[in-house]
Amino acid sequence: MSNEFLLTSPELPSGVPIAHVFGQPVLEVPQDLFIPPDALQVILESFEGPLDLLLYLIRKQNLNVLDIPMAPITAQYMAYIDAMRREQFELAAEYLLMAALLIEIKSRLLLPRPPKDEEGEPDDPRAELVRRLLEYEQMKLAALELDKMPQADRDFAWLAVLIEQVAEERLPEVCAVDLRQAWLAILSRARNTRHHKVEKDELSVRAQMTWILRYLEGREYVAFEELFDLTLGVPHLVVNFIAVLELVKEGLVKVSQDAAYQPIYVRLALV
Amino acid sequence: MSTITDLKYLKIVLETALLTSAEALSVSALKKLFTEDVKAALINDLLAEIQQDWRGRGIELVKLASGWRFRARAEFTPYLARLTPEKPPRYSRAVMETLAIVAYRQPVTRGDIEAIRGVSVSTSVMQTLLERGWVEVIGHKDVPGRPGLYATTHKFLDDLGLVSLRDLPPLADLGTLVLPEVQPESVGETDAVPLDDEADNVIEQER
Amino acid sequence: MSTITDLKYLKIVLETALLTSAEALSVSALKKLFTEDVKAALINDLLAEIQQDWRGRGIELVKLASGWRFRARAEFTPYLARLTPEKPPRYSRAVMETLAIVAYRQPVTRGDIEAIRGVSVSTSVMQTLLERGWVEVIGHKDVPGRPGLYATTHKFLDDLGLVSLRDLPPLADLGTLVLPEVQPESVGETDAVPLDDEADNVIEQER
Repeated sequence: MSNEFLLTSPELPSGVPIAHVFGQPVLEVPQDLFIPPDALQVILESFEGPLDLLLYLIRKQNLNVLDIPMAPITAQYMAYIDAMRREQFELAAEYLLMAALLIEIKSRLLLPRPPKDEEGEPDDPRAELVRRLLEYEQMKLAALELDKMPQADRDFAWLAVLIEQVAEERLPEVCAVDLRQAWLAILSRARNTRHHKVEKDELSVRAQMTWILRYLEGREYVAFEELFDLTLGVPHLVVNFIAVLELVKEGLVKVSQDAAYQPIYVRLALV
Repeated sequence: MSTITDLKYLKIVLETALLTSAEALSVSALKKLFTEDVKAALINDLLAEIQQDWRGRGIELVKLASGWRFRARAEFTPYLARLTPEKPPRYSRAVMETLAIVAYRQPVTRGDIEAIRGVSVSTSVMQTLLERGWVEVIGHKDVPGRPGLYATTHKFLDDLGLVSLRDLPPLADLGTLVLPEVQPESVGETDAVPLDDEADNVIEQER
Repeated sequence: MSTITDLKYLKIVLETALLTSAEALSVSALKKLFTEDVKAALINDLLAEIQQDWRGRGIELVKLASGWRFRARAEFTPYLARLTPEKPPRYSRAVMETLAIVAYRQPVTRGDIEAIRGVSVSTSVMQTLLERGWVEVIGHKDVPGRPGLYATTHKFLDDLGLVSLRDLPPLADLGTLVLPEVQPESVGETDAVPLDDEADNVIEQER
């Protein structure tokens, strides 16, 4: 089972750190507010949303979901939200919405009980929240069960016996989204996923690096200006310039200038 | 050479088709192997025999949602993983919870999923499940905006080795889910959550 | 369960690997199935035995230029042709991952690709992409060994229906979709380079 699932699992064994902050294991989400900012980020990221956070608070204290003590739970929830806002973390709107809902329920509980409905059941303002918490928890557990099931390719292999093609050989077809799927698998295997994040801007730089290398191939020295097509606009010039710098950094091209104000030349580092 | 009336030969043809097929084969697909009319009952008998023949070997013949297919026994995965370390990724909770909701509550709109999870569902999560071929849009809900209705595919069941949605792990009973260890005088209040019946109904509808 | 010293079990592992592999496997590749040192002579003996076992069946174990592979006997291809029209073949995960890295991280050396994938890149994988005309060497890096720099071609863009590399699907928030693979053996050395020993060796040899 993955660490991330363990993070918020109700059966979290004591002694298993939920996070590491400055190298120190954090064994449980602190109840007071002395939460180091870095830990807050980790804590926030480890919850799938306000329902998940609420469930955690309830389960951790072994409270009865059907009879949630609204005052303390609301106070704890608000403490998290306040701390996160104080650290100016981008907080999803859903967290704030939940805060409003909790306060509303709490205040309704303080009011005199409304008259009973037709069936004689008292109208508990918590009922809808309880229903949502339970429904979410049910799906959360179901997701865990699904993840445990053997999956094709991940946990078992299909057969791949060759049939010799009599007709002409068909080449595999690939579409762009297949590349995205391939990248997902690479990410999953890489220990530091952030390292391999590729942004769109970065991609245009990489594409331009390839263009420059192709352009320089077979030419000895190319004037720096020759690499820049002024008609393509400022964004392109910037990307192109960054591409040259990146190529220099990676040792793929050499840039030289004999003296100040002399022409600048670019050539392949390796001819 | 043997003729098709020869049962042993017929069985070899079936086995060969299953060994070489890149997808699960239904009995009606298997019937197409032969120009003669081979009865489904006979094919089923032979499939059972083939399944029996492979007991205790490295591969097994399994029945899936879209038909029969050979696969390597899970026991051998550690060996095979040394040859091909590339595997599909392990999905995050966001992806798996979305998948679970589609699987157990289908057909659902993205709005339904968001209502259950309590957070917005990013496009990339849905895209990942669609691209993996586990989830598909099977229609549109007749409400403003006509949101797509998502359901799981045969491939999802095949890839999890299941014949039908009924084989999914049963949902935790909401009643037992909530009872804290030290329990309760508040049994009367459980009426506030009539959800377990509802969950049963959803599965029933799928049958 | 049997141990690897059990010859019968060893044979089943070999057979299962050959049945599930999408490409021919050389004896040296087959050796990698086992953490123990299994001699090539023994593997060859067992391959001969497996070949013998499959006599008279629908598929046969053959030795091709690149290694051993199971394939359907020619005698049965007329039957197999009657099945649903075959789907276009697919590239192995190794090929797709390599292509994705060249597309998104170009220009890259083979060493770069291996560092990102965390496993070695076999020559046949690069060969497949070069022969397809999707990837080319556009220069060499000025480091010892002068490794080639790979980039994608115009043909790659054309065949995928893209105008420029900027049209590739963005990878921006993929990190939230997957979990790191569980690596039970590597407790306490999480900061180590993501290459396993085997991949290290391959890279070393190539430089």
